[in-house]
Amino acid sequence: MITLLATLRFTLVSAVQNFWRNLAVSLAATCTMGAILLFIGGILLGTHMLNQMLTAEQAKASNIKIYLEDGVSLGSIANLQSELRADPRVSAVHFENKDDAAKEASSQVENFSESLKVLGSNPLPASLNLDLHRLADLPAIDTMARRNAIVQRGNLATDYNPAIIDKLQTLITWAWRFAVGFLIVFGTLSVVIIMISIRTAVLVRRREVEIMKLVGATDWFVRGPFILEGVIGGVIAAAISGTVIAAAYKPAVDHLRSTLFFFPLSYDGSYLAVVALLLFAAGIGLGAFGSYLGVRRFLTV
Amino acid sequence: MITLLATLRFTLVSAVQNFWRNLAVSLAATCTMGAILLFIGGILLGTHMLNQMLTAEQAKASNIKIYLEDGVSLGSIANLQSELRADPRVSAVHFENKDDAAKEASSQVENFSESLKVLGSNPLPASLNLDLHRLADLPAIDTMARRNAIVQRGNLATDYNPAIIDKLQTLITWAWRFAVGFLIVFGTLSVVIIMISIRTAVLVRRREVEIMKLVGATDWFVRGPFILEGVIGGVIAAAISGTVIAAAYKPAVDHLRSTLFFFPLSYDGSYLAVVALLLFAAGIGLGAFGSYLGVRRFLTV
Amino acid sequence: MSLAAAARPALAADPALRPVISFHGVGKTYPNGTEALHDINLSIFQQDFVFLVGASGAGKSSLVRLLIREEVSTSGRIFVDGQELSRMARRRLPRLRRKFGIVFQDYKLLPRSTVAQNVAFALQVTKPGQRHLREKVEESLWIVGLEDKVHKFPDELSGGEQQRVAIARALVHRPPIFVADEPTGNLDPDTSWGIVQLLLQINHRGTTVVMATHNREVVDLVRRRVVAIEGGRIVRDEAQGQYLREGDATLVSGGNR
Amino acid sequence: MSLAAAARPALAADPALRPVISFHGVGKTYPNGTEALHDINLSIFQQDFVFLVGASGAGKSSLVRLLIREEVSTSGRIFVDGQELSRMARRRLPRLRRKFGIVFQDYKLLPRSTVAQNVAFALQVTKPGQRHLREKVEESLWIVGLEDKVHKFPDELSGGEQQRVAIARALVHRPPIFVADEPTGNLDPDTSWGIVQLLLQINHRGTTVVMATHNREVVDLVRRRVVAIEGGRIVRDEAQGQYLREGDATLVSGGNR
Ligand SMILES: Nc1ncnc2c1ncn2[C@@H]1O[C@H](COP(=O)(O)OP(=O)(O)OP(=O)(O)O)[C@@H](O)[C@H]1O
Ligand SMILES: Nc1ncnc2c1ncn2[C@@H]1O[C@H](COP(=O)(O)OP(=O)(O)OP(=O)(O)O)[C@@H](O)[C@H]1O
Ligand SMILES: [Mg+2]
Ligand SMILES: [Mg+2]
Repeated sequence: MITLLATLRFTLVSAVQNFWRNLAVSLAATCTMGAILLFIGGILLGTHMLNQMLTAEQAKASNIKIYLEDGVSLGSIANLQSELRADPRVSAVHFENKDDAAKEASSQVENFSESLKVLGSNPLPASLNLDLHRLADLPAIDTMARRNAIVQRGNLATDYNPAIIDKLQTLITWAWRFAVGFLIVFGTLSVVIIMISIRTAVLVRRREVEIMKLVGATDWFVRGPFILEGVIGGVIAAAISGTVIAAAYKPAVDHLRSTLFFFPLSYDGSYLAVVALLLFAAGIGLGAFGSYLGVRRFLTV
Repeated sequence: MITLLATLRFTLVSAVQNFWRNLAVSLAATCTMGAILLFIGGILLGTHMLNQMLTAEQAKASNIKIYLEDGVSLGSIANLQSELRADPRVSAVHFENKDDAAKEASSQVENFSESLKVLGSNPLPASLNLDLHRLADLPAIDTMARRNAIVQRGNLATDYNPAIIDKLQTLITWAWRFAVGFLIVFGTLSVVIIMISIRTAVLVRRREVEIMKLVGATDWFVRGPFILEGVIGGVIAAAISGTVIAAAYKPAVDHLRSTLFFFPLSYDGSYLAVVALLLFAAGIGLGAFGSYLGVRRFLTV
Repeated sequence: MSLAAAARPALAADPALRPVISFHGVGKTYPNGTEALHDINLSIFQQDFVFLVGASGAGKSSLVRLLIREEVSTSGRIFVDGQELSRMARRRLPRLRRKFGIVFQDYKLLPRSTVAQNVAFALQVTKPGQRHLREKVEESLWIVGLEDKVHKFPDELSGGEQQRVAIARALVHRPPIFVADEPTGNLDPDTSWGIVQLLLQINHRGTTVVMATHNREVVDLVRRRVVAIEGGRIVRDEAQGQYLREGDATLVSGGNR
Repeated sequence: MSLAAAARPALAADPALRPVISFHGVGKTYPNGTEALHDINLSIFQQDFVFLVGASGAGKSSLVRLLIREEVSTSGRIFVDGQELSRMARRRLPRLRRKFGIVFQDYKLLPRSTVAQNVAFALQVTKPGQRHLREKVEESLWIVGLEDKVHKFPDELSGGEQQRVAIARALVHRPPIFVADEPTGNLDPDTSWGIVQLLLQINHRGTTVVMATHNREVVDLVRRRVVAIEGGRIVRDEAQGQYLREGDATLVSGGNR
């Protein structure tokens, strides 16, 4: 028991001392790690923002207009409307009658209202505007709508345009692939860089490790301080990068929102907490694992 | 002369030997540098692609439709047309008569052709469609067009919409700011990381530098091999990252173009050459400067 | 056969008198091809005081390195306290090394630890949980005359002071076997003599002492067992310092090696 | 005043007989507060052969370090070849150091260069563009008896072999002043004596030799000027080895420091 405590005390004291005495190298490793954690955190937050944006864009894009036959009863329209509302894939249903359609058309097309007056009657159909939860459900809803009797026949039954939807979905898939790929490449790279920098730092202490072993120290006695030192570095790195990210997140969101007002961003404090936790876990893990690998090869004496 | 040659030979031999004997540390520094150069190169190419895309989008967006009064003579239209063609800000002018306008409208608006038939006459105006070189010239062209007698009076003289144009321009400005900011942050970070890794590598040789100085070596005699070693590392790093980027560029462009066909990307070999040159310059510069800074502090013996 | 080596084999059956250290036909060839030791046979008993002598490059340090298993022999067998070294598992090495107090020829001090930390470290490693750590460290440093250098770093010490820190570190845990590789090379005659007196004392109290040395005066005056190595072979193993008398002739003739 | 120091001042006006090295009231206090040297006055003339003796920690190495300006004195003035060291510009240090051949107490070999490269390096630094580099290096290594270790690395050598590489490196450019700090600490008596014979030879040919040593035999047998340092002060400066006779008494009484 006393032995264990003494060893623990030795480990802690050595680790802190080594960190201080080797401040240049320690700070080098810590800074590298901090920079990498900063990037990882930044990417995590960035993908989160991207996710927010894409979700909102998807919601915007995933609506479909179902054109109704002229002269169907309001009751059957209400029936269809409530049926659609009950569908779990549909988030909102909005009825647009022929007058609304004409108003919208004249706001978009030059001289349309004049033409209408001349025409005497309104050729535009009434419609049900649906908002869906997921873009991917559009084709199914389209097929379903076409089967209903009160819906217009033929090509123009809905305004669903598979080509545009496909493009949008491709874009979203690609954005995600980019983010994930970037994260993987960068994560691997960061582990390598950290291992290298810690190994270089340990190289300086190679002689010390050998001496300790020759005097009779066990592997864990030698390793302990180094691993703890790595953990200290990792915690500092995580603290620094976490602080920077936390401090920068809100202003970034506010700024982006005010400047690029068409991006639907919001500040997500709970996600920030998750990111901070991840950073600390990554810092501790990387520091400890890197030190472990770094010392290992010199322990063979 | 013999002295100089002997010293140069010594420098070269030492540099290569040091690089080999210290392969672990040398490769660490080289890899770090290579990774950073890879990123810098990637960002350079990425911004270039972005630039291509934005330029194309700008070209697409920077057109204006000038609505003409009904019944003006073809001569005066041709006059205006040639006048606009002579303007250096305008890249193309295309005349659209009333029939073309009706055709376009009916392809966009449901039941429009029916309405037209009922109406008997075509209420849509003829127009001149202009493509401009730069988005920023739109307001000026708009103002100019409104002064011409054959152009329709009032709000509808052109289809120029300042709000949308502003949004697009904000987006472009922001995309550029992001790219440049990323480049600056990453560039600074990379210099720091390289300095740190080289300094750590030199730390291992601190004793050697001191011994050399005590035996009577001049600062440059000691520095020479280290700087050359840094340059060797830089060249290798540049070669690796350059090769990777060159190999990845064409497939990336092809792939992006085939998948995201609405992005107007093209393979730009001359820009790739510029990037490769920049990478080599950066590798040599970073390697030499980093080594210089790294050795400097140990030379005070 | 020398006196020392010849006197004991009959008693080897008695476990108390089994050699603490024994080499049986040991050879060592370094990876670069240098054959440092050939067919070394040597038995060292408890409370022995053995001088290892021989020219520069004879193989003294190599023998010491084999003993603490810093290097592994390429042939033959080495026993320490009845354990065969070449078959020992790596994880049991610490326990082996804790039996020794070792003064390395190049000292092997931790460069970034103070004198006190260097000594305390060895004590902590060999006797974890030891009480009165500080007192024991200070006593050990006082014995080698470095009580006023406790908080200095190795590179703030003179060559001889560093050597004495190495000696203090090897003594601090009162090891059963004390092995010193040229421990007086950077010490003036008076200080050297003090160290040797100290070793004689601990030997008297039961510690086995093996000391590689070039110090002719010491070998001559102490008059203990002398093992002479030449070109990696044991050429003499004698209980007393005949080495000196032969050497004298060479010294006066002053040959260039 | 000793014989050596007293004999010359009258001739100091003659530039040929101006001291090569002179210390005037030199003191050295290290940054950590240790006062290593006090009021050192010393003149060394061309072709002098001077032993620096003194207990461990007396200040011998500190004096050598001041001489090659590895350290700067904190008081007094030091002249080498008429140049004052403390006022010397940093960029002129290489030229100063090339005048010396130096054997450091801890050898200071380049760990990642072979024996031959270590020696060749010193020659290239001190005499750039030297011809027959390889021959000169090999000759120098042959003199110290290391012709068969040319392509080994320092950590593949025994302690004494490393020390001899350091000696070879210091000799290879035939320096006008040879300074050695305990150059025989890890050498057996025969090899030591060979080295001393070598130094006597080069001294005879005109080289000034300064040698810090604990080797009583050598000091006694060579019978040259002995400068004794104690606690950072010069306590004796004599032309012949009276040191030994006094020392003998101490050796026999064998005090613990
Ligand atoms: N690590 C090594 N690798 C290769 N050869 C070595 C190594 N260590 C020593 N040698 C060689 O082995 C031989 C014996 O060396 P050792 O160090 O045992 O000599 P020593 O008796 O201790 O000499 P010294 O008195 O000079 O210290 C020498 O020729 C030396 O060059
Ligand atoms: N770099 C240093 N920093 C601080 N103090 C030092 C330094 N080097 C030596 N000293 C101290 O200065 C004093 C003289 O040391 P020096 O190395 O000159 O002794 P020395 O005569 O060479 O001894 P030895 O025979 O043991 O080598 C000693 O007390 C030593 O502790
Ligand atoms: Mg040895
Ligand atoms: Mg000294």
